[in-house]
Amino acid sequence: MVDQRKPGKSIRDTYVFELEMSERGRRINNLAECLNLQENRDKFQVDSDTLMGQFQLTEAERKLINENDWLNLVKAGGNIYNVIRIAALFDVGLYPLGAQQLGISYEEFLKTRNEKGAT
Amino acid sequence: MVDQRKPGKSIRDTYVFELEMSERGRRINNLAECLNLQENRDKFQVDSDTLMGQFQLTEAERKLINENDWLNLVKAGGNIYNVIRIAALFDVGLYPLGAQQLGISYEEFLKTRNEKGAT
Amino acid sequence: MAKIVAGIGTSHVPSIGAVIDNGKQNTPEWKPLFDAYEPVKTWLSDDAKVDVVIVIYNDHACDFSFSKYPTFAVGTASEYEIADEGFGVRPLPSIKGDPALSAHICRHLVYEEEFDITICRDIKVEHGLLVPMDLCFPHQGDWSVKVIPVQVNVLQHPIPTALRCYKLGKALRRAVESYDQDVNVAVMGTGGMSHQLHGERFGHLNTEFDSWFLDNIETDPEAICDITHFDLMEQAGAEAVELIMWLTMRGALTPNAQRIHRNYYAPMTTGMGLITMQDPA
Amino acid sequence: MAKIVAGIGTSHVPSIGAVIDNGKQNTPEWKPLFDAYEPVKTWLSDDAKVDVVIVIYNDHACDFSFSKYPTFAVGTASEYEIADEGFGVRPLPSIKGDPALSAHICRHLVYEEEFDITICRDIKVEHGLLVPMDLCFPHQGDWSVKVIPVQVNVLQHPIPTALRCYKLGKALRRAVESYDQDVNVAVMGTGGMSHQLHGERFGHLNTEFDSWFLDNIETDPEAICDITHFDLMEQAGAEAVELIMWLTMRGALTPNAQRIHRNYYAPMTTGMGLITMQDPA
Ligand SMILES: [Fe+3]
Ligand SMILES: [Fe+3]
Repeated sequence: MVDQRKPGKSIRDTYVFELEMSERGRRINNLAECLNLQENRDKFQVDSDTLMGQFQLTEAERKLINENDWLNLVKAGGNIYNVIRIAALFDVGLYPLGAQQLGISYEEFLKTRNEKGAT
Repeated sequence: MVDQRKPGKSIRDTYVFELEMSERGRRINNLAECLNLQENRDKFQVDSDTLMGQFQLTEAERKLINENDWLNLVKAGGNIYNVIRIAALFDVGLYPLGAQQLGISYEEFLKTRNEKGAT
Repeated sequence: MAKIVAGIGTSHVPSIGAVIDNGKQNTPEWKPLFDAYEPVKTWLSDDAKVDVVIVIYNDHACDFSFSKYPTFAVGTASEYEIADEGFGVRPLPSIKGDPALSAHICRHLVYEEEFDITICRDIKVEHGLLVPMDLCFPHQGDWSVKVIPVQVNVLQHPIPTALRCYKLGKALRRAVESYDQDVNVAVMGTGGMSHQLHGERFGHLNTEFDSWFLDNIETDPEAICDITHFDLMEQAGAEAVELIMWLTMRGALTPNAQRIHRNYYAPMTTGMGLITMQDPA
Repeated sequence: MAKIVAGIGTSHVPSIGAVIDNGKQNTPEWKPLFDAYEPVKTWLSDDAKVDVVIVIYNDHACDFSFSKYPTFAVGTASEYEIADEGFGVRPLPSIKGDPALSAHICRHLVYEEEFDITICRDIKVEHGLLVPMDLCFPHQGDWSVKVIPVQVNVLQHPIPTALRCYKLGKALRRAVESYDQDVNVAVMGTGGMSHQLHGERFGHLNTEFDSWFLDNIETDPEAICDITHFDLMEQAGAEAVELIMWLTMRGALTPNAQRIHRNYYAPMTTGMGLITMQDPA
């Protein structure tokens, strides 16, 4: 059996969703899961604080969401697919979300792509 | 590997909870699962038909429950632990439930036990 | 390094929880059962000095739904809530977990052992786990040990084979022995013994089978691994198939492990068995 | 008797679903992708005559919760609802299942193969399964084939090893071949290819790796089985670890299976690969 783990080694700029990350992000991920219902997306739009309270999000976690700080939401344990789901509530799609994580503008990001029309 | 299956063979008076039983009993089992919340047990006591309706129980399934026909509820795909949970709503405990499945009175059943005080 | 210091096989009959909550342990009907666990409690705390218990148990359609039903599920939480099984929540302190050891076990099972576990961030624990804890470990305010819950499908067939459960025990032993903290681990296999709760065969008991099982779990567990679910259910009752979980405990010990305690009591509808074992020093 | 008539490896990029729903398949940016699937569709329906597809896919934190997260999950339903992934429900007919074949596969995997699957009475299916179905099978009113969903943990580490996924394919083949109905089965491995969606490495693409992978999935899958998750993620991006699911498809075919179609397109952030294979007649 190949050893999957490389203790002490890490991949640059990558936050592998390990069990410890999943535990740290439990509140963020629970919130995101509920967004698979339109009813809860509507609740978020009307009163996001109440919905975030239902899932016991900390002040720091709410701030990351309210400030659309996607990169730090990932670092706080938000699974990327859940962060995408939360970003959608702010009308932020995958590519703008990616550009923000890279720290560049959406336009700059598109320039790095092979077929920028395929969004 | 030992073959777990004995095609064509069955154990007398036993209804093994196979995948097909689980599928057949999905409505009964879904109802029973919700009874792990006090709130839903209260709902059942106030208006059992509405709660059973929420889980799309058929007329025949509702009849089995209303008539406390535990044996046929098992045969209809109710997992035994879920049937116990439903019977509790009618103040029917495990041993009376068992006696009824055996088709004898609770007193008769107790006579067959080693320490009938250990209920 | 962590090591396995004790193996326990015990029934998890739910009425035991009610007896404890109502303080009826000393009634003539229940005293024979509870008395048997007194030396076990002392042995586990004073001799084996258990820090963590891996509890092999099954949920009874309570916190695990047939909607998505795992073969083996392992908890990774720091705390496990007491479940409401449909009759209210028992007055027990919540169960403490050991997330670091849990995570190590999950990685070991998936990466090294080819066990395809379901990894559970959240489990509400019910009588399958709580009754054995009640019987074997004290709780004054809080529990004296941490727990790793390992939940097994013994309800919805296809359930794992007896042999697979035994192999899980061997894999858990290797997981524990590769953990770099000084932790004393007990492995507890729960459930059974002979009983059937459904159908016109309700109340079926087979004390002869239970006696054979208690003999063989000690001296020849591989003989039990050869039993089919069909034969186990036919002999000991459909719900007695839970006994395959004792094999996981036995697999976690060495073949020549020694028995320390043994008890058997069958007052009503379930054979209540107890065995404790330990590897030679 | 049932048999495996086709293997398909394909990416399942969610934007493809939106392109289809908006009828943009013929725009210059998307035509190269969709054109590649036209001969595949014809081949699957007219040559391979597929009745049932076993789709190896992953849910993206949609219908499966990190609360209890399975390594491998198999669906047993007669119908699978289209999930709302957080953006509304796509206008697709619900997916049809094959409960009898599903039950046979579950029994075979648990009893004969020591795969500890989570058995799912209910699954809502999302883009991981739907995009490959969209691309390979027509649906006018209803789908032309039945589906057995096999959901794999590629999100929360520890995830299964590449080798374990390959072995699952071999086990699925034996399951299919021991099924006593005349059913033509395709196995589809989905996900990848190179992509990373999170962190400051967003947008990482490695077309060289993707090309190596497409070569080897065809001719030397065991070389891929030797890759660690770490190396796969480092080379192809963290989310590219989905590619281990292609190995399940490959394991379900014989070693000397022949490639029929191959395509590759990487317009934005994900390498979109396609391969189809078939055992020699
Ligand atoms: Fe039990
Ligand atoms: Fe994906």
